[in-house]
Amino acid sequence: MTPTITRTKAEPLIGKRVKRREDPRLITGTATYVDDIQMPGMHHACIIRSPHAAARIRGINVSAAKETPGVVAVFTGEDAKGVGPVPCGASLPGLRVPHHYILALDRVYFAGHPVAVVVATDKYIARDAADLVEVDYEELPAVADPEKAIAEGAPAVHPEWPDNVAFNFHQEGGDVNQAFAEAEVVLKQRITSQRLIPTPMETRGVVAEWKSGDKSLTVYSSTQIPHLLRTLLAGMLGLPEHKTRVVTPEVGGGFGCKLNVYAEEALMGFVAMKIGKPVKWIESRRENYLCTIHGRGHVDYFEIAAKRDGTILGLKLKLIQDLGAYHQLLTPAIPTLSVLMMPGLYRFRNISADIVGAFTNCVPTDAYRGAGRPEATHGIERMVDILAAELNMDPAEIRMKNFIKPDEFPFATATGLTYDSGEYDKPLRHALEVAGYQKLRAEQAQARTDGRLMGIGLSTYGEICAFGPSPATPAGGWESATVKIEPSGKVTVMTGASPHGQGEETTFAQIAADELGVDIDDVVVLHGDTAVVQYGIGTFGSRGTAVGGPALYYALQELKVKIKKFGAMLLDSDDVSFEDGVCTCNHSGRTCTLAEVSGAAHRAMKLPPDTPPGMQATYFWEPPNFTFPFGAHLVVTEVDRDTGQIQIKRYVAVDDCGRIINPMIVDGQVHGGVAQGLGQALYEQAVYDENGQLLSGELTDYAIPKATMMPWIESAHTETPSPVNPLGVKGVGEAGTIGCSPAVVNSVVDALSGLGVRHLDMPLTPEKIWAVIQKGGQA
Amino acid sequence: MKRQISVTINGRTRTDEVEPRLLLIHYLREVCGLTGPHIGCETSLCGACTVEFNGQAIKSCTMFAVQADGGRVTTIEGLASNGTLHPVQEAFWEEHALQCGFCTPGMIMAAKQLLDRNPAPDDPEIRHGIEGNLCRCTGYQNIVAAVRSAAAKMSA
Amino acid sequence: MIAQDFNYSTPATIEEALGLISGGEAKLLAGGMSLIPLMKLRLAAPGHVVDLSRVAGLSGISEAGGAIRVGAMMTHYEVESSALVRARCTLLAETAAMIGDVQVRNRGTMGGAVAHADPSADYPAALQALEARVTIAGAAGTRVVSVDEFFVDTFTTGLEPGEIITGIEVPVEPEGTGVSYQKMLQPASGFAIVGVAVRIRKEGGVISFARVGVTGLGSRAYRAAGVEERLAGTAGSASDIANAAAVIADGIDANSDIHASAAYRAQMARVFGARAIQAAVNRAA
Amino acid sequence: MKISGSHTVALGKERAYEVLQDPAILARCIPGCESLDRIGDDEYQMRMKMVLAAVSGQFAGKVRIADQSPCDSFRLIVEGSGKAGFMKGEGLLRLSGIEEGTQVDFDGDVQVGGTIASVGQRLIDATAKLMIKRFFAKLADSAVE
Repeated sequence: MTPTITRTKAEPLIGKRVKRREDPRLITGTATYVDDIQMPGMHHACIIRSPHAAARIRGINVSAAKETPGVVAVFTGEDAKGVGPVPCGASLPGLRVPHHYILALDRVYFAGHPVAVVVATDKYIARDAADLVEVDYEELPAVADPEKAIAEGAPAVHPEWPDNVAFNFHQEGGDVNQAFAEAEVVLKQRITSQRLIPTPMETRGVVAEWKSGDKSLTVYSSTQIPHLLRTLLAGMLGLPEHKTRVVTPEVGGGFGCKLNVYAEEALMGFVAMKIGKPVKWIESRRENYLCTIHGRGHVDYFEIAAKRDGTILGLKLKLIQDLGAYHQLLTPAIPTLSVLMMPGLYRFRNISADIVGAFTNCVPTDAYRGAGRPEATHGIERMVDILAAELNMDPAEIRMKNFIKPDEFPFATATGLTYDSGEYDKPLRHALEVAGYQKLRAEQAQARTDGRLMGIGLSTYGEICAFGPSPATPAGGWESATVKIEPSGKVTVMTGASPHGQGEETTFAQIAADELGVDIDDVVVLHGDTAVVQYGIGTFGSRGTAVGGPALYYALQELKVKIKKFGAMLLDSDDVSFEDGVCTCNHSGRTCTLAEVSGAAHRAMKLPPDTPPGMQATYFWEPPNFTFPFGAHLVVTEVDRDTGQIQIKRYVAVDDCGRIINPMIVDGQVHGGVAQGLGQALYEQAVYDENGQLLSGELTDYAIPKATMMPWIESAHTETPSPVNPLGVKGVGEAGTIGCSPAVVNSVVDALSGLGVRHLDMPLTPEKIWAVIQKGGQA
Repeated sequence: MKRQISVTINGRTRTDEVEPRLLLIHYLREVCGLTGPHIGCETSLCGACTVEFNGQAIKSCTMFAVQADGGRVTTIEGLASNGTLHPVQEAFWEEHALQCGFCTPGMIMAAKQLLDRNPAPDDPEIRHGIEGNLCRCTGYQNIVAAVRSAAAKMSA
Repeated sequence: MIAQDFNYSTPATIEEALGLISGGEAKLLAGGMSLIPLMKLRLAAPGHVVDLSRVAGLSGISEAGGAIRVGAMMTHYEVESSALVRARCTLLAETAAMIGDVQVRNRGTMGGAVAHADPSADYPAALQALEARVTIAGAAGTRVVSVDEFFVDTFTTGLEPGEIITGIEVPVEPEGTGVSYQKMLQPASGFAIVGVAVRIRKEGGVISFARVGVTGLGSRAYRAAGVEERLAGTAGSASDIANAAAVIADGIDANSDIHASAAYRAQMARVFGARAIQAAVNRAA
Repeated sequence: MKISGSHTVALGKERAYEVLQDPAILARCIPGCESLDRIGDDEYQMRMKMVLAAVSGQFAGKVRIADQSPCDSFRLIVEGSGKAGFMKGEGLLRLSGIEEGTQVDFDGDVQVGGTIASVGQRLIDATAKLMIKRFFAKLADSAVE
């Protein structure tokens, strides 16, 4: 079970298809996820949740549940009101932040709102007793649609703010009025990005263990942000941070929904402290759908101004964000990322955006793969296609015309960003070539003659990755790494990033192995335990490799300086080089190995001048900027006239994520990202009825793509190194998702353009397409 | 009322007293300590809990342990023999057919079932064969490639 | 997700099973593909579960007197892979292969699916087209009911309390019969938004026999008699088929949910109906 | 979810209007109704056990009759809740005399919440229709007595 590729001098590991080092435990079923944790005396919690989207709690009767043999405690909002609140980490001017108790106090705000918790010696007993808790609700009117919520006369989600407006946010750049005054063409379109349910295959789960002797709490949680969680949990529970430990075992997918601090994490801490025993709570899939954050939830009103030659002059946006009933960690910040991303890859500099954050009686929205950027990219890429159609221009041509040119970097955008580097036409040209664009257009013309509905859709997307410079990222945007060379010469890397499927145990080992010149088997990468790893920020926003990677790189550089000092001492030389794991005296040619160097540094019989013993370096790296990956996706579709069903005939993805450390892993990220983008484009939708009941409440009604629903993705790359970090990496976690949905929708709209279709909102369900065809193109 | 059951799991027979309502997945994970099969839904859709029962891939979240009395169960833990990975496991590693790994044990068991029944599936057959297993990370592309490559290796 | 506690029995004979359910409170467990998820969600909480898996006489697939008898406990996979069914009743084998997914087909049983009478299940469409008969054992003996009588309404069948389905009988397809089952999938659950099963025979270039079963559209799977009548005596041309499929939803109060409105479902029944008929016509000798 | 339909009752309009509001008859005809006790003017407390194939659930709730326009129309409001969730149905019933007796047209709204809403949405429509069908079928039997 050794990887096929190992490092040789001629062949660095960076850029190679190195098999993943995390896989052996995963393919043999020996990895440990939260639900796999067993502890002596462990108790189990079952949470009672509101069936109503809005209701007053008149009373809770827990006596029958408490009397059940095996039940050790039942807690309600009254018991836990001193804990919390569930934190919102984002700040905006004038932001209204409702107090978010970990258990509802006297009122519930969304269906699934936690109301009480039953704790028992086993989970079967806990579940049985949960049925005995009686909650007396007085149902109140609810509102589930963000536009209805901010309309006159809507029921108030929070009585203290009857307009349901959590915030208004305005941003502009350039002179948008001037741009629209000069425009020869102005086009408007309402574009929605529906509510999505992130659906990692592992739901959330928490095990909390209170050590009464130490007065310390250990929380095992399926999270993307162990250190931030520790800081915030300690605050919520009133514990000293250094006596709070968060351990992130194997995490079965996150996609943003585990970039959060949840009521249940604090609740389990609270329970463990109360009962003095370890307690476990594993979220059911239904709870996951009802209570873990959702993504997207946008209603966007776009206006684009252009010249008749296709030059884009400016863009206006009114964005209504469905926030749900509360702010989770980053809820209100997500739509502001959309505004940042509005210009896409295009040169225009006149922009105005207004966001209305609307409270609804639904579970909060927050970061889901792409977090704000897919919505914006979908908007601009749809508007560009709408403009191209209006002007009778080819969608590829209009894009080329408006791209920022390679010599314009660094490029300051109207939204205040500085794009790092790019050759935006390269992936597009590559995609057109791979797909055989001209030939496809000819096929399309023939198909039309034959009465078939074939479409070709493009999206050329940009992304903001590597979150991010600290001033732009709540709680800090740096990342950390520690490298230890053990006395035997083996290498331990500790990253503050917290990967959960991204493969950093492999990519970071590649970086360390290359820099230290050791075999990859001699490197191990640790993460996700606050008692083991130095403080870190976590894995989200395509930042793992793009911020955590450079931190590791710089830690390795520091260590190499020290290695050379000890090498010089051992070789009794004033001029040594360190390469391929060996220190060489440049005069004598004598060498010593890394193990010898590290052994000497640890035994410390003798030390180089001004050098402490040991062989360890820690680096906290603050990125000077975001990185800006980009790419082009091309999708060929055919629409079945009779049923409205869409078939993806070709999917070409050309992505530029900067320098590639492991092409196998990068492709995997693209595939998975595309699957989630395709899910949004065609299938997925969180459906609430008008009373706030989630109708797509299980996997039986919420369609994430299955193997039979995915096309073969023809994936290719261009590599434009980022100047922002020494590795030249940009990040790739969200690219596929961001590039996908507009390409698919553009393709289907293109297929139906002969009927006069100009726009369609996602998901493109067969019935929606069929209805449009029936009406001769009138959406 | 508890019942005694006797089940041969990964080649070893064991006897336990279980409540009739104990799900096979809970029995495997909590009584037998085999935490390879996972729980991803409660509606028999995600396939993360897939194990082999009497030679057939089944969703162990939709079966009570008492129903397995007298039967044979193979879990992901029982797939490798004497430290040698099963060709499907090997191919999943080789082709990067997993990311977070949560669906992987079930996915591998479903892929194994497919190849047991159809040693040379084409891509649509592979996709059809694993449609009862959801993966949210890979877009299935490398899983399809892995099953293809395992098929080639197994028939070689 | 955890079911409520229950008593569990594994009778060895039909008589024993009938005795156990005579009180009316016990619930029969076959493959469990519908019952167990409901129990886990606590939408079903039987106090007593009678597992039929060890009852003799509920398994096996055999042919006699021009009919194939499928034991109630035969799994979808056993039906789909049965050489006998594949050769002698292709429609049943093809329909079985389209139910759920591999793992569900390995456990789910024909008797269970029929007893559950899910209005979107696949089997009932084929069984209607096949004019299948359900054999039922009860305290008073055995009776045989046509599926048309058996499927009463949404989740409602002609099975009386205290009865057990022992098997399903379908006619052997005479040489030259053209069959097809076409289904529009609900993408999340895999259930049929609509599904249409067709069985056609031709004589002298003219359709002499047509049977059409529809699932997903109404409160139960039904025979589209109007379609059958319109097909009979035609050559099965595209326009004959369109003309026949046009009436497939007539008189049906179509279902509606977040995946498909009633009007769309009805139209898809026409479209998939026409496709199934066309495929069957193409295969009919 | 909007729901509407029409059923025929083999009774004269006046008698049908009476029967449809008679608690004893409602108790017999509402599917699964186990008890119906008067708690106010035209308001009753109800316990019911809904059984549909393998699904069964206990519900406790209320039945209310409002907006009476004698012999022509009235509004029926049914609500209940239990471990499986809650349901509410509200409908306007309009009566018109026809040859076979009385035609009852109803137009209403069905709302469900909790587990039954989030896992059973595809069946809400069909189940509601079935319950109404059962109600009128029972009514037809009761009316004969």
